[in-house]
Amino acid sequence: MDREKKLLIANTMIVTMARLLKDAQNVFMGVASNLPFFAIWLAKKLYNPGLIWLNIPGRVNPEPSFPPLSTVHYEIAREGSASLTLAEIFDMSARGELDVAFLSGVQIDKYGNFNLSFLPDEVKGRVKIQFTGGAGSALIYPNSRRVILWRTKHDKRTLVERCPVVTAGGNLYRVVTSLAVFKREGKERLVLESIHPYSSYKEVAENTAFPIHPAPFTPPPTPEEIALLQEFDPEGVRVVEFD
Amino acid sequence: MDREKKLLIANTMIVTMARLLKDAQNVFMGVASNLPFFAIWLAKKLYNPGLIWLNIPGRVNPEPSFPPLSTVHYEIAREGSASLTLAEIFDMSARGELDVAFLSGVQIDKYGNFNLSFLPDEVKGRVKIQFTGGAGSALIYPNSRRVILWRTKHDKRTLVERCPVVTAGGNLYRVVTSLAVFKREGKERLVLESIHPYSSYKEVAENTAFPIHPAPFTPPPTPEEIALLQEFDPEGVRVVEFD
Amino acid sequence: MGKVKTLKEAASLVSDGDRLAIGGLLLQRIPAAFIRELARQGKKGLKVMKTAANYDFDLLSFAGCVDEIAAGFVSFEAEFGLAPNFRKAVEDGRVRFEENSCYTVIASLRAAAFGIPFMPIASLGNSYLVNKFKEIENPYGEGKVLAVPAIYPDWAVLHVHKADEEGNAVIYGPVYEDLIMSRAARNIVLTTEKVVSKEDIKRELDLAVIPGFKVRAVVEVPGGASPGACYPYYDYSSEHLKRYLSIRDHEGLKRYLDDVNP
Amino acid sequence: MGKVKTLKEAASLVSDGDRLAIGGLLLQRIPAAFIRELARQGKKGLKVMKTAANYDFDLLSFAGCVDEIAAGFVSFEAEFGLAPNFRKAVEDGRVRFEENSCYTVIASLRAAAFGIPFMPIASLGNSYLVNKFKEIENPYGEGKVLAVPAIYPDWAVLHVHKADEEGNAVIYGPVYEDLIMSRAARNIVLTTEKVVSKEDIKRELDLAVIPGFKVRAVVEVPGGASPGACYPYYDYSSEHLKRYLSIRDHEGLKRYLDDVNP
Repeated sequence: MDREKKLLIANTMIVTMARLLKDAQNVFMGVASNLPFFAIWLAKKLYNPGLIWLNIPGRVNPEPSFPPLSTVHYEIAREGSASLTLAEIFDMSARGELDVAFLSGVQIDKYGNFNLSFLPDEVKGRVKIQFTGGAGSALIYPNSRRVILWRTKHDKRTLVERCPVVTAGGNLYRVVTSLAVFKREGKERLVLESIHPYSSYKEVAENTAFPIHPAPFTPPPTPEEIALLQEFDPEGVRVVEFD
Repeated sequence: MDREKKLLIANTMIVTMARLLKDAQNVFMGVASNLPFFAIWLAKKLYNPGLIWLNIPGRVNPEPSFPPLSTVHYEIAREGSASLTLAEIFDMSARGELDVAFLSGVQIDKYGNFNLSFLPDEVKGRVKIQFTGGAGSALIYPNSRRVILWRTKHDKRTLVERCPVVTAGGNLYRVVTSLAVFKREGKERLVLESIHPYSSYKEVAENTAFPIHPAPFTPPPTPEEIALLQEFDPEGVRVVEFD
Repeated sequence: MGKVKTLKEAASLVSDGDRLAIGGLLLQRIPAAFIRELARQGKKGLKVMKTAANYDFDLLSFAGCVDEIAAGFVSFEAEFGLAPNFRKAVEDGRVRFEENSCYTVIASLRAAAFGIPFMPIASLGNSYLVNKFKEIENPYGEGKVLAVPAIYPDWAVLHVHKADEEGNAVIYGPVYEDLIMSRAARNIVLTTEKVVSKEDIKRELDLAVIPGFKVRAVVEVPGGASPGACYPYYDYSSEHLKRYLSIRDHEGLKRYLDDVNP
Repeated sequence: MGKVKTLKEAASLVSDGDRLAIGGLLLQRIPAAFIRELARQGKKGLKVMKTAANYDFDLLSFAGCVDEIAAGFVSFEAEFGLAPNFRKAVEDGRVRFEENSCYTVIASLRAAAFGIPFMPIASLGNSYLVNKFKEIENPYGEGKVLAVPAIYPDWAVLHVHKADEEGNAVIYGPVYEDLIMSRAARNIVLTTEKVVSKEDIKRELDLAVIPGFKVRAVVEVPGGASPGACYPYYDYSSEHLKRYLSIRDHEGLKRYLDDVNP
């Protein structure tokens, strides 16, 4: 994929996620959360300056001067308004005080459950492919008010009918992929909410392992949104997870 | 009681308790622990410099430059070797890592149980006299390895046959009063271990509500011990609890 | 609406019957000025909790503001003796004293802070306090374990050294149970020696342990812990405490509350 | 005998089969030099735990030192991809990966730190992890609560900014799970950027959160978190990490361990 295309996808995903935070009270991003980092940063700049940004290094409302490659980088701990440890953020979630959280899965199924644990070898009854583990998601997903799942890939191996192992499930708000946005119908199944402008219903349908219905296009990033991201991230850290 | 007599009693009690700490790994003093404060200070000076001094302000091994009237005074938090909160000291006790603790009771019975809670009005079924509450003692007494009870009074209202309310009981090591020292026989009853040199078996027996047997005299404070205490506490803070 | 308020405005946020966790310990860093304002406003039926208290709970008992006190220890130390108004209120049946171990107060607050309904605790031996709590089976081993229930205070009331306008606060020295109270409580009121800039808090971020988001009011009260101490700024005032302890009746208490500012 | 030791002496305190809680998080403030020394000494059968790990657990998996890994997440981030040697060891059945939520790792450590046999936790919803833990009745309300067992590490291995000769230590910035590990563990090993005087620790007593009394060894290793970062002293080294991740076999690993000092 060329760099232009990567930037287009990254910007669209970031902006889409940032706009979902317009009414958020607080938002948590965990490990390996490159795009959520930019989305929260942008939402605070443009839409919701009072948004409380929670993260693993444990500084409330960090003020990074550049986008680090790691989302537990100490640039995120350098400045902020107060300190709150990871354990205490989990406690907030357990108390029902966490509003929005970003999570991701290697597999996301039509129920909004995801798998970050492993692919089982059904025959041998053991682990066939080991993933990273779900980090805090088993707690965060059912106990936060709204969870935004994000994934830089969108194919039939990612958007699956049913996860063979459920690492976490719970209070899904939106799924934002490289091609589209899903929401959940009631407490049940994912439905397509919008298709990113550079994609098509056909492309999304061909790359999703469960049935979908047509949907409008995702509103594209505005020039202002793009300019802010470009100024903050001239090196393109936000495309590092795109192949 | 004249000041000379108060100093004699205070010094004897402090020195006796300090000598009990010769092999202590760590020792905790709680609220309102005037004499234990001096005992620990003296033990670290003379007998056991490696002794770890734990306290409510939460500085490990404080280095007070004067003896404060309150044992949660911030002079005890001004210097030290590290910080450890009260909650964490309780946790140490729960884990079985607390070696020696000083506790006190308004009533101490022949089983080594004490009452710091209240005197019940048996007829009306309610509180007749409210004491201070047992602070952390209900945890500390059964979970620390060795508990030293101390009491600046010794009379039949203090050394009772049986406490009507048991605030705490547990791993008694010694009871040090204004007149004598008790230890526990097995896990059962208090027996007199020594009588302070200025008192007598008769006086102790007349002021104890449970049976006792004769015992030798408590070794008196040495001139060195007294000189150190006097130098640290020329104002006589250590007699403040004596009437 | 900003969070920076007067003492009067902040105290009026507290409703009769609310449960309050009061910061500090004994005479150290208590929100004394706020306590006096609660008394001036004639609050009723408050439930208060803390590990070890004296001036604050004694005054609230005296003023008839509290129904229930949960604590491990309520007394002054050495030179000031016991807490006379607390004792009298309990002995007269005007205040229910839920004696706890300081440890069980902490365990109840931890359970609330962790969002779990109860906290298993270590043995309390043969203490009568055992009867206040329930036992549960240990699913991972032999025997039973005592458990204390979560207690969620409506308010944590804390006196801090510095806070910014959003309620992000720095505490120096011993934090006592202030942190766990701030996590367990639904809302926080801060009195602070000084309202400072965000930049000032930032310079000591490792000590900025109270985030502002549950803080509903920040009140600048220099000397707000007095007659208690606020390390390392000032020590407790024996003179003030002796004056307080000499008050004999409600008229005297009213004069005291009128005189002492704030 | 003093506590200040060489890396070799300190690592030799760890026995085959011991359970280790490893401080820091991902590439932040990991005791990397100590981890390498464990590998050099050919430890076997270690059980390691942490919320989120990469270099440390990947290297111990590669070197065949660990039997069991308990963690919520084991992977590098963005530029470095997954943890290849960890994955291979698990997929080959050489290492048992006890997947936890980061939260349940913390809960198990908290239970140990509090001296209680288990810790009730919030719901894990429909996660498969639920099956790893037992349910208990809530004695104070309706329904059941999930509980995780206490885990007492034999060692907490932490890299800190400063420690004195007795092991009293100061950490700047995020403490991650280091504190709770130090309370839960039976013994502590510290590697430190610098061994400092008692007076130096005293100047920052509010940040001196590791008391020395369970510390068995203090090892001065400037840069001891490398290739990880040690805020605010140094960032992680991409070059070093890429070199490590390019190692393909045990001979390469041996060369790497010989080369990197310490």
